[in-house]
Amino acid sequence: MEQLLQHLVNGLVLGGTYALLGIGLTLIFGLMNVVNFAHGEFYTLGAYAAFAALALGGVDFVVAVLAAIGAGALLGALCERVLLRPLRAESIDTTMLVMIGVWIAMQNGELLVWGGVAKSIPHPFPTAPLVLGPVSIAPLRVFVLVLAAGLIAASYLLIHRTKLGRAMRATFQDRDTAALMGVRISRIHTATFAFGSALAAAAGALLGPVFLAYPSMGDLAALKAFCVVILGGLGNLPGATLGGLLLGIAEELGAGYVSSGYRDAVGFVIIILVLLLRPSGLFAREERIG
Amino acid sequence: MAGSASVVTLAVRDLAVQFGGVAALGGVSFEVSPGTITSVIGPNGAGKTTAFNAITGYLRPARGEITWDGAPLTGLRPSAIARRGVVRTFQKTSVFPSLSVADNVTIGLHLRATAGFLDVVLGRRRIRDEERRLAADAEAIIAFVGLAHRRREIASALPYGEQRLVELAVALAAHPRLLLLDEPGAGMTSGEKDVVSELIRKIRGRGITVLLVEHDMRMVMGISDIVIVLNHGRVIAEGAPADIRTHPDVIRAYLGTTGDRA
Amino acid sequence: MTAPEGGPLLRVEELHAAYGPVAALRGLDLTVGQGELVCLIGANGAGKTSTLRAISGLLPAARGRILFDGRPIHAAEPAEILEAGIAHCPEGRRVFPYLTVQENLEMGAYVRRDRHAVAEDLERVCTHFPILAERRRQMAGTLSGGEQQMLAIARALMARPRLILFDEPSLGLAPTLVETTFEIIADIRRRGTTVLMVEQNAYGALRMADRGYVMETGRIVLAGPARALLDDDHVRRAYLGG
Amino acid sequence: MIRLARGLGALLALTLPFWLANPYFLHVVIMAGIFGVLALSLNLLLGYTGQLSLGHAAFFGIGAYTSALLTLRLEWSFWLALPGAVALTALAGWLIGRLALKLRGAYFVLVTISFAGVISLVSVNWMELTNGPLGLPGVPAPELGPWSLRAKSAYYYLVLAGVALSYLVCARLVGSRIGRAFLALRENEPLAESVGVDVTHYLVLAAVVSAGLAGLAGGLYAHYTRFVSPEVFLFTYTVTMVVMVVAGGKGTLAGPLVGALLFTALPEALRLATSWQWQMLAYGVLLVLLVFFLPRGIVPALAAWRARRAS
Amino acid sequence: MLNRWVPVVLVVLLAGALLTPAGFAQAPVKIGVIQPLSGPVAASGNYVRMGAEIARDWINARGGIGGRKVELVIEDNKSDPKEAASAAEKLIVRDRVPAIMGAWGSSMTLAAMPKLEEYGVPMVVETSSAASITKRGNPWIFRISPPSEMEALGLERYVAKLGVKRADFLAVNTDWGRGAVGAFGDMLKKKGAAVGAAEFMDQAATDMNAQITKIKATGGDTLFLTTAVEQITLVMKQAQEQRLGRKIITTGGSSSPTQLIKQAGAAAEGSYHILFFMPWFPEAMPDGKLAKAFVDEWNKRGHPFEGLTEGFRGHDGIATIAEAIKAARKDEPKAIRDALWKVSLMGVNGPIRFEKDGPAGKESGQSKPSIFVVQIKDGKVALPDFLAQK
Repeated sequence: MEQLLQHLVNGLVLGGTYALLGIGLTLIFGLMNVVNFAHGEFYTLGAYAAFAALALGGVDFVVAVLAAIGAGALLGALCERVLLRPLRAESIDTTMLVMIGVWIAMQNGELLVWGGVAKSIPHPFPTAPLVLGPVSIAPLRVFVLVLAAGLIAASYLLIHRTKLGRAMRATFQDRDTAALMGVRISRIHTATFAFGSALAAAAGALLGPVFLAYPSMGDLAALKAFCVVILGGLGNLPGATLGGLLLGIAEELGAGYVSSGYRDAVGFVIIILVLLLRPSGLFAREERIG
Repeated sequence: MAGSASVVTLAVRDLAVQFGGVAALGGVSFEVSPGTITSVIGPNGAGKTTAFNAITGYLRPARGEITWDGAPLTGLRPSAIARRGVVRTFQKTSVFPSLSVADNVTIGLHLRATAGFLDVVLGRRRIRDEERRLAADAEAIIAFVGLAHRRREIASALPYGEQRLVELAVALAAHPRLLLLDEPGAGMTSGEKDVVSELIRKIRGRGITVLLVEHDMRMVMGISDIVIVLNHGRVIAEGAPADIRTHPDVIRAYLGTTGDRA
Repeated sequence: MTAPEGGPLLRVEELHAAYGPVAALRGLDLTVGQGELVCLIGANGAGKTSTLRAISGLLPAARGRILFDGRPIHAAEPAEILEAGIAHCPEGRRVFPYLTVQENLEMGAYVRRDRHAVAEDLERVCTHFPILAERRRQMAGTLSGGEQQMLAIARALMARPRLILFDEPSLGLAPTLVETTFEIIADIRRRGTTVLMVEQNAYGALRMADRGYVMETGRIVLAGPARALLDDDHVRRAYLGG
Repeated sequence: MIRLARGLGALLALTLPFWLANPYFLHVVIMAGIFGVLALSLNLLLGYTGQLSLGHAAFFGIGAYTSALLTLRLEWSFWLALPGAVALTALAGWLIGRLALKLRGAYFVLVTISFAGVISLVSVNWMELTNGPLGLPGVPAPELGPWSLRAKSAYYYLVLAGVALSYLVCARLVGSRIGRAFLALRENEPLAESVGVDVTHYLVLAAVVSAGLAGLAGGLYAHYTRFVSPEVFLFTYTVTMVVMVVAGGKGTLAGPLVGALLFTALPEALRLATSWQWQMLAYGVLLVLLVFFLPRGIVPALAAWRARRAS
Repeated sequence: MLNRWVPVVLVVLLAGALLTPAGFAQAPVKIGVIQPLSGPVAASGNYVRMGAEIARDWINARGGIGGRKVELVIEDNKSDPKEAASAAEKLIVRDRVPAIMGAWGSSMTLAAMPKLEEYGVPMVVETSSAASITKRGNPWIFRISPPSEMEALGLERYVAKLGVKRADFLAVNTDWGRGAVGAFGDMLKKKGAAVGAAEFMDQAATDMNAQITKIKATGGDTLFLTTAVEQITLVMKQAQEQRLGRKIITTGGSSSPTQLIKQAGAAAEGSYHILFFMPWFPEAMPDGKLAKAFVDEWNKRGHPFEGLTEGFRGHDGIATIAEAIKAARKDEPKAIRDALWKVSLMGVNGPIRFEKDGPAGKESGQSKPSIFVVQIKDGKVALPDFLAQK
C-alpha cells in the first residue's frame, strides 16, 4: 500500500510533464497535420535556454523559464515560416522528413554548442524531501507539478478564452469557413507551431533542473509525447492532459510491479491497444481541438 | 460484356439510413428492371447518394434489405459487391489521380485477372499472356469511351469532362452487370453531357443495367426509361420521364411553391 | 469612398475560375446595386456556389474582375474582402460545431477591432434572435438545423457587412423554417444591407428578390426583374429540363 | 539511352570488386546494398500502398536475430537460416498488417512505431533468447560448399544477389495486378473497393512482402557484421530507411536504390569532408535542403527534368 | 533555381568520398581511435579522446616514436555498433592505421572485433567491461580495462568492511549493466551477502522513481549502481527524494564523484565509488608522479576535472600502443600485436601488462588494472575510513 501510494505520486509528477509535452504536440499534429519529429528538440532547447539564463545570465528561476518559453516560441515560429509554410501543399511524409532533418540538425547543433556533457541546471529549492506519511517528494517536483498544472491551465485559457484560441479551434473545425470569418490561416499555423514549441520548451525548462540537460534528452520525451497524443486523440487538450497522467501512472506501476526493463513498453502497448479498440483516441469525443 | 436482359433485378426494400440520429433515408423501396436506364432524382439532401452508398456497401443501413439477383447484398464489403457485378462511380470525380489513363483502366480490370502472388513473383508465362490480354481489354474500353488519344496521360491532368470519362471507363472495366452512376454529368458543359448521355445509352446497349443519380434534368429526361424521385429521404414519385416532369409534388420539391404556400 | 450614386455596389465582369482542371465559372457577369436583393438561381452544378466563393476570395479568379464599391477585390484575401464589407453565409450553414453559440457569433466579428461595438452588436443579435440568446453557452453542433441557420445568419451579420452573400439558406430546412429564413433575409435587406442570394427554392427566392439571374454551366443565361422571371418558362426548364 | 545506362550499371555492379580495390569502399557499397534491400522493402509499403511504416527496424532486427540465432543455437546452415528469417519476419508483417488493417495515415505510423518499440524492448530484456544487451557475437559467415563467403568481395556478390532478388520481386509485383492493387489503395481507396479490389487483403500482402524483404536485409546484415545487438532496432535505422525512400523517390523502383546509395555514402563522405563535430549537423541540414528543394525525391525530379527536356 | 545545386553538392560529396586517394603519408605514426563522440554517451567518449590527445602530445614532445610523430585518427561511433564497425573498417582500410584504441561500450567493441580479425589489426580496449570480449578467441584484442568480474573481485576484500549484508542492484539495461549485476551478484553471494532486487533502466531514462520505490521495499542495506554519471546523478537525487536510505556503491569507474558532488549535492553524500583513477589524490596512485602530471596537464588544458576518471583511459590506451610500436620498431599491425604481448609499462592507472585470456591458441590479452574505492564525505572526495586508517 505504502509502495502503491508512492508509485502513484511519482506517476502524477511524471504524467504532468508528459501532458505538457503532449498538449503542444497534439495542437501541431491536429491543426497542421505535421508529424513533428523535432518536438523533442524544442524540449531540449528549453532546458538549455533555461541553463543559459540561469547559469550564465544569472537571472531568477521563473525568468529563466519565461526565457525558455520565449526561445521556443521564436524558434518554432521561424521553423514554421521558413520550412513548413512553403511545403504546406506537400504530403505528410514530406513535411515529416523535413522535421526529421530539423531534429538531427538541432540535436547535433546543441551537441556542438554545449558539448556532450550533461549540464546540471541550478534551482532555488531545498533538496530535502517533503514527507507526507508514507510518501515523499522533493519540493522542486512539487513546484514543477504546480507550474505544469499552471501552464496546462494557461493553455486551456488561451485556447478557450482568447480570440487567437477561438480562431485556432475554428480553423481546426472548418478551415474554409474560418477563412470566411477573416481568419488568416497561415498566421494561425505559425501561432500554433510557436505555441506548441513554447510548451515543449517550457517542459524542458521545468524538467531540466529535475533531471539534467543533454543533447539527446528530447528523443525519449518526443516519443512519450506521441503516446500522449494518440491516447488523448488529435487536438484534444483534456485528452492529452488525462493521457499524460495515465501514461505516467501506468509506466510507474508497470515498472514497479511488472518489470522495470519493460517500463517503456507500457506506452507502446497502450498505443497499440487504444488504436485497435478506439482508433480516435481514448478520450476522443470527435476529432476537434480544444 | 455478358449478362443480357434476364430476370436480374435490384430490389431495395424499406431502406433506412441514420446519420447521428438524423434519418437520411426513411424507408425507401424501389426496383430496377433489367436492361433499363433508371434515374434517381431529387433536390439536394434528398438522400440519393446515401442510397447509392448503402447499395454498394459503403454505408451500413439502419434497416431494410437490398437484394441483387435474388441474393442479399446487405452487409457485404464494397469489393465483394463489385465481384457480384454491381459497380458504381462517385459524385466527386474519382480517378486514380497520379496514374495514366491506361493504368486507371487496367486497375479497373482487377477482377478479370487471376494472377496470384506466386505466379507474379515467379514470372510465370501465363501471367505474361494475361497481362497482354488485360492491356488489349483496357485499350478497347478506353476506345469505347473515346479517350484513345489520352491513354498515356496522367488522369489528374485531364480536363474535368475527360476525367469523368476515365471514371466511367474504370467502372466499365470492372465488368458490371448493374452500373450505378452518381451524377455523371455534374460540372460538364452541355456538349460533354451529350457525349455522356450517348455513352450511357451505348452501355445499356451492351446489356448493362444502369441506375443513375443526376441533377441535369435535360439529361435525365433524355435518357431514362424510369425516373424515381426522392425527397426528404422518401420516394415521392416514380414513372416515365414525361409523367414526372408534370407531377405536382415533383415541381414543388424542386422549385418551391409559386403563389400560395401549401 | 462610396460608389457614385446609383452605381452598382458589386460588379462581376467576365469572371473565370476553376477547381484545378475543373472549370467552374466561364465568363460570368453580374451586378448588385446598393440596397438590392438579388437572387442567383440555377440547377445544381451550374456554378452558383462557385460564384459566391469567388466573390469572397475562397476561389481564386483565373480571369476577369470583381469590383466592390468600385475597388477591385478579385486578388484580395478572404480577410481583406470581409474587412471591405462582404460577409458570406456559406452553404450548409457551416457553423463551428464545437464552438458555443456565442463563440460562433464572436468569430463572425473576427476582423473587427471595435470591441465595445462588437459587444453591443452581440446583444442586439441576441435580442433579434431570442433562440440564440437562450442557447448562448451551448455548442453550436447541438442546435437543430433551423437554429443553426439562424446562427449562421447572425454570425454573418456580426461583421457589420454592407453586402451579405447567402448560399442556399433554405437547404434542408422544414417548410415553416424556410418561410422564417426568407423573412429574416427580407428584413436584413429592409434594414439597408445589400443581399446576393443563391437559392434552389427558385420560386420562393424570386418572390422576395428585386432582380434575378439564372445560371447554367458557369455563366448567366437569363437576367431580369424577379417578377418577370417567375413567369418565365425558361426557369422551369433550367431545373426540370424539357 | 535508359537501356544503355541500365546495361552499364549492371556491368559496373557485376565487376565492382575487380576495380574497386579498396575494401573500405566495398564495405560502403555492401552496406548500401543491405540498405537498398531495406529501402526497397519500405518503398513497397510507403511508395506503393501509401502507408508509412515507422517500425521497419523491427523487421530488420527480427530478421537479423532470427538468422543469427538459427545459425548459432540450432547450427542451421546460413542457406536455411536466411529463408527462415525471411519467413518469420513475413509472419510478423502479417501480424502487423492484420492489426493495422483499418488504420491509415498517422495511426498506421504510430502502431508500427509502437510495435518496433515493444520488439526492441523484448530483445533487450529476454536474456535467455537474445542474450539481451550483450548481443550475439560470433555469427558465422556463410559458406558455399568448401568456400567461406567471409571475404568482402564474396559477400558483395551475396548482397548483390539479395538486392537483385528484392528488386526483381518488387518490379514483378509492381508490374502486375497485385502492384496495381497496391497503387489503387494508395491513390483512391473507395474507388479501388468499387472495382473489386479487396484493399485489406492487399494491404496485408504488402506488409508481408515488405517485412519479408526487411528480414532478408536483416539476415544479410547479421552474417556480414557477424554481431547482432539490440541496437539493430534503433529508431535511427528506420529513419535512415525513410530518408532513403523519400529522398530517392517513393513509388519508383529506382528511387530507393538511389537513396540507399546516396545516404550510405553521404555520412562516409562527411566523415572525410569534415570533422566529426560537424558530420551529423551537416547531415541534418543537407536532408532539410534536399527535401525542401526536391520534395518528391531525386528520381521523380530527374524524370520530370527529362520529360521537360524531351517536350 | 536552388534545386539545381543541391544534387550537385551531393554528387560532389559522393564523388569526393569515392575518389579521394587513400593517404600514404609516411612520416607520422598513425593510431586509430574509435569513441562515441556523439549520441547518448558522448561525454565519456570525448573525455577518453581528450586523454588520448594528452598522451599523443606528451609522446611527440619527447620526440615521438623513433623520431616519428604520433598522429591520432579519431572516429565517432555515434554510440552505435554499426558505426563502430564502419569506423574500424575506415580506419584500417582507408587510413591504414596499424593499431586502434576503442571502442568504449562493449557492444561497440564487439561489433568492431570481426574487422580486426579480418584485417589483422590489434585494438587496445580501454573501457569495455563485457567478459565475452576477451573470451571470444580474438587474438587481436588487448584490454586494459577490467571486466566486471575482475572489478567485483577487486571489491571482494572490502565487502565486510563496507558492511554489505543485503544488496540490491540498479543498472543500465546494457551489456555493461547486465554484466555488472551478474558479476557483483556472484561475488556477494560467495561472500555470504544476500542479493535482493535487480532492476534495470533504459540508457536514456530520466525518471527512476519506480525502480527506487520497488527497491525501497526489499529492506536491503546497500544499492549497487551501475550506469553513466548522468544517470547516477538522477538516481541519487531521486533516491534522496524518496528517502531510500541505502549505502550506494557505484561500479564501472565512470562515476566521477566530483561531478556527483556538483550535480547531486547532498544526495551523493556518503556514497562509495569504485574507480580506476583517483585524481583527487594522484600521489596515492601506483605512479604518483605520472598521475600528478596527468591531472596538471588536464587542468592546464581547461578540461573539466570531472572528466579525469574517464580521460585517463585514453592516455593509458595510447601509451600502451605507443610502447608496443616502440618495441616493435615498426608500425606494422602484426609486429605491434606481437609487441603488445611483451609491453610492460606504467599507466596512470598503474602497471599494464597483458596476460592470456580466452580459448587456447587464440587468446586475447587482458591486463589487470588497479581498482580503488573512494567515498564522498562532507561534500568532498575522500578515501573511505577503512582505507584511510591503513
